[in-house]
Amino acid sequence: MTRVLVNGEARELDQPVPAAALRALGLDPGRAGVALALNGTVLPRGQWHTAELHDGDEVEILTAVQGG
Amino acid sequence: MTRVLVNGEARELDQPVPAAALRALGLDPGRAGVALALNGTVLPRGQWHTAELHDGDEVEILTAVQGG
Amino acid sequence: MTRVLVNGEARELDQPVPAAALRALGLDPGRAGVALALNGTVLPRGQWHTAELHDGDEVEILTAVQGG
Amino acid sequence: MTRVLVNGEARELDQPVPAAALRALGLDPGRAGVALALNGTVLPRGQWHTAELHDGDEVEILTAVQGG
Amino acid sequence: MSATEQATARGDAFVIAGVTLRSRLIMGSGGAASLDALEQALRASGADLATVAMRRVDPAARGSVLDVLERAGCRVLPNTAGCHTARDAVLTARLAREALGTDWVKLEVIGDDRTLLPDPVELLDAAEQLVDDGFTVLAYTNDDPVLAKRLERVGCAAVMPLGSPIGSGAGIRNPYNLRIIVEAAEVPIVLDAGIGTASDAALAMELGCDGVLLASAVTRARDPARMALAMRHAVEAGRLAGGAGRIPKRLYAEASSPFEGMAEYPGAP
Amino acid sequence: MSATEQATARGDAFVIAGVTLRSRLIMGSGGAASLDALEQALRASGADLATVAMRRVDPAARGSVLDVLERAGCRVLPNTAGCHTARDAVLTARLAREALGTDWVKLEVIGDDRTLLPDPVELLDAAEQLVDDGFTVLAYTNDDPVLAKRLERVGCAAVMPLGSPIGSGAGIRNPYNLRIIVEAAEVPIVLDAGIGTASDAALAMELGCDGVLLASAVTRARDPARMALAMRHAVEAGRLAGGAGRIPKRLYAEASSPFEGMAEYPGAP
Amino acid sequence: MSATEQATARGDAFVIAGVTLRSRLIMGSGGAASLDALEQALRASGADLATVAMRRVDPAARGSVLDVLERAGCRVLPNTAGCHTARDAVLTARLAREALGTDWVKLEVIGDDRTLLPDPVELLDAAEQLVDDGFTVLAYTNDDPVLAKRLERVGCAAVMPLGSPIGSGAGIRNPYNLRIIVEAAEVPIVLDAGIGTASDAALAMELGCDGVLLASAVTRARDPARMALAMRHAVEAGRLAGGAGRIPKRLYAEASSPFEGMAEYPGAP
Amino acid sequence: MSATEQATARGDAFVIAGVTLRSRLIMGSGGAASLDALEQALRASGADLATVAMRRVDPAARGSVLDVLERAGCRVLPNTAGCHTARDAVLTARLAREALGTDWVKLEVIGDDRTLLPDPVELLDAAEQLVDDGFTVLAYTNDDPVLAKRLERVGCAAVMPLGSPIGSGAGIRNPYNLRIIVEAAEVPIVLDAGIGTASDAALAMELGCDGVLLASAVTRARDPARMALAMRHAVEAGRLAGGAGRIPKRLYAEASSPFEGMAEYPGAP
Repeated sequence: MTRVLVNGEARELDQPVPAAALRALGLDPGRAGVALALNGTVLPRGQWHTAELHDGDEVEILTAVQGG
Repeated sequence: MTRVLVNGEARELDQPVPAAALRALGLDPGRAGVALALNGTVLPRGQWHTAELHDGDEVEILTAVQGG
Repeated sequence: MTRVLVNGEARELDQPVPAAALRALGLDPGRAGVALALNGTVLPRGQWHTAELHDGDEVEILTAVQGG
Repeated sequence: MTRVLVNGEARELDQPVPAAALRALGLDPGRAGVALALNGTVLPRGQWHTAELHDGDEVEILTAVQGG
Repeated sequence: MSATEQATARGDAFVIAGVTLRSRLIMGSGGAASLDALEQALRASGADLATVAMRRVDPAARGSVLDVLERAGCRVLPNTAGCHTARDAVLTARLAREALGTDWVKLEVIGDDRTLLPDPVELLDAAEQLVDDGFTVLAYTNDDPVLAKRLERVGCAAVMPLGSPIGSGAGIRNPYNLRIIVEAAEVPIVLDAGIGTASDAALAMELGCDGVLLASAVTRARDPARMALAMRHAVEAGRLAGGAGRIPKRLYAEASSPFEGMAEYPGAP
Repeated sequence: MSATEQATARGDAFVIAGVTLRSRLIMGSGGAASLDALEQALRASGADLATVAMRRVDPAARGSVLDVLERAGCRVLPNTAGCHTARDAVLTARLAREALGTDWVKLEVIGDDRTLLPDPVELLDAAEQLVDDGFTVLAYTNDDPVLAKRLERVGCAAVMPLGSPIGSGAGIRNPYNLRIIVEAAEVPIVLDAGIGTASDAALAMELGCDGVLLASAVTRARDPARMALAMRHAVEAGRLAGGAGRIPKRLYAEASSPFEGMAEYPGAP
Repeated sequence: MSATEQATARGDAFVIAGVTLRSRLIMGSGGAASLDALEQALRASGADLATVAMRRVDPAARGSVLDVLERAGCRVLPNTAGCHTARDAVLTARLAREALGTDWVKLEVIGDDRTLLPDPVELLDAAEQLVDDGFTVLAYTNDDPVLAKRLERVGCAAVMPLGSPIGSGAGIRNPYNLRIIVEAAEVPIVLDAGIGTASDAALAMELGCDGVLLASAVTRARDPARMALAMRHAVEAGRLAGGAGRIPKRLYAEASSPFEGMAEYPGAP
Repeated sequence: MSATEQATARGDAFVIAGVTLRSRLIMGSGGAASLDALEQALRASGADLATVAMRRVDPAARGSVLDVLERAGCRVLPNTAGCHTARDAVLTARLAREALGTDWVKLEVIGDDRTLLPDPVELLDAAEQLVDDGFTVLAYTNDDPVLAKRLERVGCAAVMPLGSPIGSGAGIRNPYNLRIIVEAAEVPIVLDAGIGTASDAALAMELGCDGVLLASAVTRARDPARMALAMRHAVEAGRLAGGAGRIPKRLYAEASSPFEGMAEYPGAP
């Protein structure tokens, strides 16, 4: 298990990849309209299944909401 | 000849009736959109051929123009 | 007794003169800074001991107060 | 002779020191209320007789005027 | 369905003396460079009521403002512009009724030639006489709430306070007085005089006026038809906004994006 | 032909970074009570560009603001609302580009939470970084003409000064600064923030702004769709009026009825 | 020599009906929490004229406003506050003359209790009657230039237009009307009613008013004596500034430091 | 005891960087027709601090502004007027310190020659450098509350926002921003630039400014000494009024004469 922060909450991921972080929130990693930052840097969608996560990593998964 | 003021100008009328004042200006007394005051009182169109004018009478013949 | 209205209140005066109306309010008729209207007309001070009041007369006694 | 710019004008100084630049303008180097920059840096009054000027140096001599 | 049609469908009719007007913009016809320019401006404005002045007939005049109004679909509203006394205004109104077959009149009684402000005493006197004589009186007045109420009480069909002097283009100099007039009114209030540009007209409607009457702002603009169209939109905008329940004014901000859900990026300074 | 179509036909297109927008009204999507209310307001507004904020995904959320924008025919304009540093704003913009497939961004870098006014130094820094990174930057800024010009110079596609603080509804507090910004601008100027009612929007356009961006004025009004329609008319009104050559403002009157031809009635006192 | 003395020495006297007043600030005496507070405020104001109202004598009342005015060096100016008809105002003025031995009167004829605005018809009628009866009439009026001129013509010694409703503290809502009134006036114009703070009073004087009359702004302030002193300075400031030939207003800047003689430092980027 | 003495006695001192100034009016010395005119204006103003600019020495110049300041009892406050970069402003400040023996400086860094508005980035940079170098920095700035707070945070001794562009005489274009700046400030706020007349200066003080700095309004008035005296009164008036607890602004009236005790005259219609 990899222990990371996903949107500010501690999560244990079954796989050390970003896609697992999405699934941990109940989201389909293929879902459109979502972006992901790993430790303060944008991680393009193409790397969501390949980038390696480590314990303590901070993952932010954002989408568009009403605003502005 | 009857000498009257029509719209501020001295005119000699061939007939002592309001209709003659209109004709003096080159206007058809049957023309719509025109009203006439005799000595400061409205004279209805029905009296334009019958009312009697006297020397010194003041006739005002008005119509609508751009304004306001 | 003469029954009059003094400043809107019914009063019985012992004498039928304006001075009595002032006394009825506890005021010295010689007091400065006061004016009196009898039935809607100013009554000069010189007549306060001589003018005759009748039942139903309306007396207003005014003075200066803070205002404006 | 040392050729410098004093307040934007070419001057030939008889001595290669800032005090000579003041004198070239007809000013007493002891005069109060004046400051001097040499090549864009403030030169304290204490060095006006000792600092060495070279050809092409730019001297600005400022004082207070009405303003602001 | 256009905005105007929608507004009407909402039961938002503009009624003066029992007559429903489609447009809340009333046009003055003065100041146009030509009858052609006037006609284009009237058409662009969408107005269905327009003022005319009564003047000595000019036998040499070509074209008629009345024909222009008819082609543009506007009822005629004669005014008493230029009159300085109740007597002259009443006589002028009667001549207009005789000439034009309408008992509607925009009553003006001027008290000063430099400001063209109304004389309150003469105005009230004329209004009372004309109402008694059966006229439907739309009274041009200053922005005094007391005079506005007195005009209403003598029976004016509409009270038409100014924003600023006729033709000044200075907009609404005292919106507070307008607000006070509107709050107390039991007849339609039409902002008459002073409009310079579209935002002035929108503001008048937002303040609660039932309509706007303007002339110079359109007829003397560089492009009268374009300004007329601007005014049409502006009156509609102001009417809609005035009834939409605007947000309050605040000194400070009120965020429009949510605070919740902000990301927190590591390593921030 | 609608007024908007007429305006466009006149070559009066609203172009940002090479993209022609049909409407000069840009909507913010924040503050609406529901997505339904938002959709109705967007449709009534006629806008074809609307902002969204970027926030942590909420798995429980139902409905998507993006679907609403699509149904209403609006392109999406992500913002960086809530960011206080250039760094956070740049990262947020990049995430938005990744998520939404657009390189347009409404750049906000806030310097104070009470006023939500921008921090000029961070804003300029972020703008420069984003332009270098290929973004089309529409920069929300205060009404400082110097900062506006510097934002233009670093390559912002549009500069968007405020009228007053976000959500304050206080209108345009300093129209002179706006005028100065507009006179010097070589990119589109969009009034962003502070609009409270229709006349504010009309005024912004009359001052020469190329467009208006607003959210709270519509979404938090009692009747958002009605206010949206009001704003649509107001922006059109202001645009038309601004180009129609308004009459000058005067202290005194300028008669709109002719002096010539006044009747003279005998017996006047 | 104080500023006031200097001003007077310059031939800048404030004269109403032949009486020279030392101060251009006239005080109303209403609204003070106590006669003591009133006295302190009057002293701090420097006023030498103050209004009183006429009311039914209250036998239980302690202290007299007349004594306070005398101690503070103020002449008494009775008003007709509360009167709604010419008849009542004329009677009240006559009672005041009888009671106080002065033929000066501040004429008020109210047309509406919510705004306390004057009724123009009744006001003019009362003014004419009182002038005929030998009174020195200082007429409280609205800001209508036509009514102001008519009041002057019937013989009022001073015309006193409002800035905004009595006690509203809203300042001068229509400075343009005041300017117009002042430009045409041939008797002293005193701004009466609406002043809220010192800058309002200064502005009134800058607009050309000859004096300012106020009450609530001072008597209902948290610190009446301090506000009275503020008003004294403000009236003096406005009077001086109004006569000093102010600079014009510009959209852009006009440097106050010279361009000539700027240093040029080498190596600038 | 003068009003100023009273104010000081109340513990109402005006202190910048530990120095107590007697007057809250700071004068700029630019724009006067002659040194004589300047001296009279400075004396009339009562100021004890006045700015000067630093320029290339002119050997032909007669008289010295420094002598004038000394005779008028004013400390000298050199400015950096005309500088467009932090570098030039810092160098100018250092030259002023060397020439005048003061570490006080009015910091100006201009971003645009037409408006003379400050460049926020360069200004902040210069302020930080000068504070680090031991200067007492009074920073001329725009009316942006965020920039004002940042200037305070880098250690400016006073923050001096403008009312409107230098020399424009346009007064305070955005009083809301000033209010926001004042509410958040922990150093003295001095309104600097834009004052046109006395009521502007009074308003600045009422908004809570600690002082006012002006030049053109006095030096370019037709009668500089008279305007200087006006400004002295105005600053005092505004300061007193700002602390006196003004009455609130209302839409409607609030009677200042009592309702109780009104006479009722018989026979009223």
